[in-house]
Amino acid sequence: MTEIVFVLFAVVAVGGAIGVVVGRSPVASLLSMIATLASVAGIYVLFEAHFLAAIQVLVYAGAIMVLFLFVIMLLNLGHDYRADVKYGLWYLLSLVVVGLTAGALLQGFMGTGATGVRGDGAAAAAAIDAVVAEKGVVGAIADPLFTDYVVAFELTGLLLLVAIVAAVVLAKPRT
Amino acid sequence: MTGVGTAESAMTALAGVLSPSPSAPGSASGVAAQAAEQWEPLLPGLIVLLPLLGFVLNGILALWAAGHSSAAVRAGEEWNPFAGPSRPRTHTLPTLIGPGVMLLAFILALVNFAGMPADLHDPVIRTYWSWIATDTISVDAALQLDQLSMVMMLVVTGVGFLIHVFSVGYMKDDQGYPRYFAYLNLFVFFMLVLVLGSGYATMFVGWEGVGLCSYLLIGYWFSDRDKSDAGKKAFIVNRIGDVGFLLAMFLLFNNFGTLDFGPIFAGAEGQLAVGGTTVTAVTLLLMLGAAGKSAQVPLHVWLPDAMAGPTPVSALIHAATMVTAGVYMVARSSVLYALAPTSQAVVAGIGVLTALVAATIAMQQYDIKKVLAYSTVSQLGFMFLAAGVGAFTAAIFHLVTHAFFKALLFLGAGAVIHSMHHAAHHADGHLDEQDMRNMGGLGKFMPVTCVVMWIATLAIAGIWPFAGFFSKDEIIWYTAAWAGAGSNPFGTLYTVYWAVALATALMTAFYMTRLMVMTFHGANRTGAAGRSHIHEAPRVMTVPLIVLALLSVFGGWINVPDALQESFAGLFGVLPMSEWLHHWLEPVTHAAAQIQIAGFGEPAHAAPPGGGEVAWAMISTLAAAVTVAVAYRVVGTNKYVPAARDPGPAGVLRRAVYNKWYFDEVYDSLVVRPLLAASRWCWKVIDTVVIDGFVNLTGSFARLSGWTMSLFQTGQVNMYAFVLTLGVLCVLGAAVFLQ
Amino acid sequence: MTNLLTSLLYEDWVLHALIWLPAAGLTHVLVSSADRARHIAFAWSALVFVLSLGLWWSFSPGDGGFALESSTPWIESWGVSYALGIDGISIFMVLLTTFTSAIAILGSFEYIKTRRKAFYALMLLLQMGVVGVFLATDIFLFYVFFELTLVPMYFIVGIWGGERRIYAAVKFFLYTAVGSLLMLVAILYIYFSSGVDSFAYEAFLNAELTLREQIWLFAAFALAFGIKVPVFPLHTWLPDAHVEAPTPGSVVLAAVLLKMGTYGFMRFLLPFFPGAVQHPTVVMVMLILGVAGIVYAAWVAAVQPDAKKLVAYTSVAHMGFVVIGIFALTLNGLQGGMVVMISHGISTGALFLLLGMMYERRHTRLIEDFGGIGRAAPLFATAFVITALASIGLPGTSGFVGEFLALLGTFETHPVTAIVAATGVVFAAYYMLPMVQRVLFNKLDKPENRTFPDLSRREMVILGPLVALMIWIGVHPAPFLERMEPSVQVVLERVEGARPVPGTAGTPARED
Amino acid sequence: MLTQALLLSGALFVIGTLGVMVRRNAIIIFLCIELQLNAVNLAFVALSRYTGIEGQLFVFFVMTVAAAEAAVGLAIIISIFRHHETVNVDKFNFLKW
Repeated sequence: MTEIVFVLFAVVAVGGAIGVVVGRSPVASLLSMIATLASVAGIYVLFEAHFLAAIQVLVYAGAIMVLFLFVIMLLNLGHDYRADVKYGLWYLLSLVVVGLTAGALLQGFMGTGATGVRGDGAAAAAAIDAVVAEKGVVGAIADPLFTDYVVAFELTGLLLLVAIVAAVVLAKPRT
Repeated sequence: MTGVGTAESAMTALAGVLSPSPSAPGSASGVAAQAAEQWEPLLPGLIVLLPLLGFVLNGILALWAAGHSSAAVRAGEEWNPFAGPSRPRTHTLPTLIGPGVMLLAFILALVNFAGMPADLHDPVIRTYWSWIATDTISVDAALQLDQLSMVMMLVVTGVGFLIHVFSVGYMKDDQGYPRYFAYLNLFVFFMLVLVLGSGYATMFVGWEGVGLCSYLLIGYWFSDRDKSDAGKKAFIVNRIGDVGFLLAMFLLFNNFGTLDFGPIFAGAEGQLAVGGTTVTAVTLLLMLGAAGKSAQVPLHVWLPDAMAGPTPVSALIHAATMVTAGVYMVARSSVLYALAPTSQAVVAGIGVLTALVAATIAMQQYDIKKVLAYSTVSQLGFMFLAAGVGAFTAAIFHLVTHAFFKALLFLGAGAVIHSMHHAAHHADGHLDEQDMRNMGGLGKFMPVTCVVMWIATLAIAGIWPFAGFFSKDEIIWYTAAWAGAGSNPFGTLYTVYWAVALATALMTAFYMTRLMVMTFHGANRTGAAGRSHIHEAPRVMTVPLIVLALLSVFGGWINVPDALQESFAGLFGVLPMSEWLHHWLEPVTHAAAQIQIAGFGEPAHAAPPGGGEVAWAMISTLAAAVTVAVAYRVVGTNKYVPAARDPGPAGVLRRAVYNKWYFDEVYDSLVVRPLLAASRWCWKVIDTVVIDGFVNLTGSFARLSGWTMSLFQTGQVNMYAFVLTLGVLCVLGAAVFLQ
Repeated sequence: MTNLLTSLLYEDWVLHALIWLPAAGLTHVLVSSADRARHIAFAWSALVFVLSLGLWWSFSPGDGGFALESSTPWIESWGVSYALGIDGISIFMVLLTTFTSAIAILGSFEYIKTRRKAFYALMLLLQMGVVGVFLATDIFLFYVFFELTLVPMYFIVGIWGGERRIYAAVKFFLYTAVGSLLMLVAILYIYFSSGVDSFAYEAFLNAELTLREQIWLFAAFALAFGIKVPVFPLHTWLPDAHVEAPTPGSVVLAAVLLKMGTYGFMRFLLPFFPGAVQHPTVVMVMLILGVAGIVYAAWVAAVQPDAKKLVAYTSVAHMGFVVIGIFALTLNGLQGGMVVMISHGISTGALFLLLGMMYERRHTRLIEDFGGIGRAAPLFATAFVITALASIGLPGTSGFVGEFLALLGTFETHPVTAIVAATGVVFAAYYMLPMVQRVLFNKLDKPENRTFPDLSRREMVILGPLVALMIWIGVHPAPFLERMEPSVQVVLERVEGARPVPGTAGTPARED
Repeated sequence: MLTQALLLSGALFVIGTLGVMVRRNAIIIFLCIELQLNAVNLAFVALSRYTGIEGQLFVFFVMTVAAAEAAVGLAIIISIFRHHETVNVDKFNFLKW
């Protein structure tokens, strides 16, 4: 059952991704992107990362993509698909490089795959599940976030603050 | 604090000079050491220190005076060296200090001379402080008094004093007066260090020091390009010789572990084989040094140019003292030379060749100082001939007499030039004040100068009973005597030397007479305008001339050969000091004489072809007299014209001689120009192209690679992504496929 | 004097003070106003110099090992410590550094007009670095200071230099960096391969190295120090750096920075790799390079139109004497090399100061733009002539003692080398005298030279001690020679393997 | 399932890369970068099942950074658009040497 769901989500995700790249207009790309994000969120659920799945949908697919959409609309961007995609030799070259990269990744994953991962899969999964059972989905993430990784967390907060200020400053028209 | 340290060491040095610590003279025999202890020289350090003191005081005055004249220069005044004393007070003190310290030094030297016991066998050494001392070498700042250095000290301080006095008059109008005396005093200081130094290293200090003073004094009128060129040339050529001296010192040090005279001469016979490579190399290298300092072929080229200096300087440095330092050094190293017959033959050969070459050139010069310069070179050649044939006493003897009569000749020429200079000031158009073609008939105007110079001329020509007769005759005779010595391997060569020396002696008589005639006799060629300003030199200049003239007459009597004593040459036994110098120098030279006799056998006393010593003495003085007479007639009948109208000598040979056998030209094209070209090539090609080219190439390579990479930086995000991915691909590929 | 110093506990703090006082001065300069920067910098450097002078009395040669040693762990896990010490070799280098730094700062008062705070801060930083180089007895610390000197010099040339200053600064930096990076590799190789767990000097002395290793490591060290010296043919950065550097930069560069190279030869190269140093080919190569430097640099110097470049090339020639003196591996040679180092620092430093004065007055360095200066400025001319004579090694000046001993020492073991090198004596006259003549002598035919001002009082204060030192060392070098002798002897005996270095169990080279 | 998830992550990543390379519209390039980030997030989440909860924490951080990046990036795009009336990246290549 899980495999079938996974394959479904995977197909949607890849299709969405391709849609982003070949989308005729920014809005089309954006919608494809939302599809991808949603299906990746679904896959998160399959990996028992419920909290992240929620965040993915709420923040990513919701907030950030809406922000993109606003910008696209604000700028009233385009219907100029021909000019938007670099065809010709460049496209071919990019395909070659990307294909080679894909091949290398494939080789890497197929060659080592899960067996290349250090650690005991079942034990780690069991440990996570135990923590989730004990503290709840949010608590399982929140606990290390506010203890071991609190400095990084705070720094991230600072980063966001800086980003907000920067965005305001940059986007504000010069008067 | 450093200043304190310097002052401290200066105080130590000063204290050392005033109360020196006596030290055992070398490792020589203890008996003689006792004899030496009996005699306590009087303040030998002060003799050396006095001229240095004069230098310091005059130097301060010179800087003070120069400050004033430079203010005038800055104010835009034209510099005229003979503008006369702008401030007479810059003259008073140097006049007192310069000759004053010399007089004191000379008196001290005389006192020491009087007190020196005749039987002093080992030199008295006074050590002041340890100069260069490491674990293996120890060079002391020490003075050594023995018979040889005593003679030299007397000549240097005595003749030096007279020339200082003469300078007071000669340099009267010069603005650099204090500077002149500062240099002159410094020169005497270094010269005394040279002759009194107790080892080769100490001697070398004086050796290079006098070279420095020579450089400064030749280029004394440094605003004149030619004059400062001449100074530079003198210094560089001298330094070529100095390299020889340095290397000789190194060789000696390697063999003896010391550079002091005492141990080296005492151990030389035991440690060095007769005619061995080491001793031959040492002596030849020393000869290179001597050739540089004493202007021997092929390093003689600087001395004629050195005439650019003030004439008293030429008299003191380039005739009487510094240039004879080479002879002194060879005589000092007599033991080493005696051990190296080959070197001796080379030294004598160089000497005789120099004598001949210089004499030929002197015969065709018009510049009065150039004639005297080449005459000096030639006479130095005689001294080296003497040293080369082992007649070290004769060499020193000729050195002494030459100091008298050549100083006299130069000072006389100085008086002439001084007078001509005034004439030139008033002459119509340019008048070369040193060109003899512009002179003639000066005897009428300058009788004293004329007479004393004739005395010097007769002395140098070797006419009995003047000083030069005895000394030159002794050299020529010794050459013949050693040529005929039983087992001299270079006997034939020595005979040739003897013949050439004899011929050269006659040439000397000729060119000196020519000089006298052209200058003082015949019709005057100065021109009417200038003629009225020719006058006799002031007394401050003529008195030293007269003193030197007396010395030129009687100076030779200190060493009348025994063989001649009872003949005409010794006034049939009247002269009391038969072979006095010979006996006086005996302690210094006898070791060499012993070695030489052991090697060559006794000198053949009747050796000169055709008779004994008396006969040859008569023949040579007669020949010289005849030459003087003939030259007087021949030159007197020549019609000379003033330099401005004279086309110069005609004929290939005459021109070659006039141009000094083209030595300068040959050096210029064989040494100077190639060296400059090589230097320029090194700079422009090796430094700039090869080395820097390589360096810049590496830099360019880095730049090129950077530029190539920067081509990817188009500013286009797509391109960046592409390159980035390419990089990722490389890393990933390497990680995946190359495991 | 000694009692006074002891009562001040002088020996406990002096070495640290010599390094950190310039740093304090640097801070002071940075917080002060630009107008007062030069006085403050001079005051600090003078203070350092006065403090360093006490070493002259407090240091006693002893057995030639380090005196006033102190060591504090710095990076313990690597075995790095802040270890200082002084011996008969470094004492003179330290004194030379403190002395010439103060003189150079005093000499820059009129020369430096822009960014004065930064300049004097960098000068003090440079002083700190150089003193550190000479005092460090920990290889890591030494390397840090060695590299530290690069930075201020780079900026001094690059900011206050002449027209081609950027080229010169970059060339100087890259040349030197190439060498010192290779040396770093060599240092790390010794550290890792020979199992020493410390960067202490003694630990490196004890490192066991095969002959083959020694030769390779020798090459790396020799390249680093050889570039600093500079040894022919690695010298081309020097003329450019000198020509472009401002006067005080040139003075410090010539007087002390070059000495770091030859000091490195004596301090590290010889004791660390005795096997390689005794290898005949290695010695031959170094001697040939030294002699080539003497003759070649003299030739090239002689045809330079730029007076400063000429003097820069003479530095190469002088340092050639040091190189042959060192690699002759005789006591006289090494001591002679030391004296040449001191003498060159003084005389060439003075020459650069004099050229700087000429430049301040006339804004040109071309020899042909001068002539007859002796008429207009007699005091200047006198100082110039004395300095030039000291530079070409006239007896009675410092140059002679050094060259004489170096040549003598070389002649003991390598006569042919010494013979060729001795011709450098002639070539010294060949390059120096024409320059002196064309600047000071000849006709005063250029109107702008007529108003050439003579030495000011400040300039006399600068040149006076230098001239006095030249003559002092020339006349009475014994205090210098006797202080350095035991330490030089230690180096020599280490090379000869006759005696282990005091306080350590020296290990002669293992043969392959 | 890990291998499949990683393959999917790789696929999303290369597709995103291709998008960055061939599109000119700055906003779409941005979207493609977000796509790449998501691909990495996916790998993190998948691996967290095998190595521990930290993988999920990293995803959290990546999302935050992505949000910040989106905010600043979009602001820049707006700013550029204001000056140049375009979001075509070929037109604004002024950040080069």
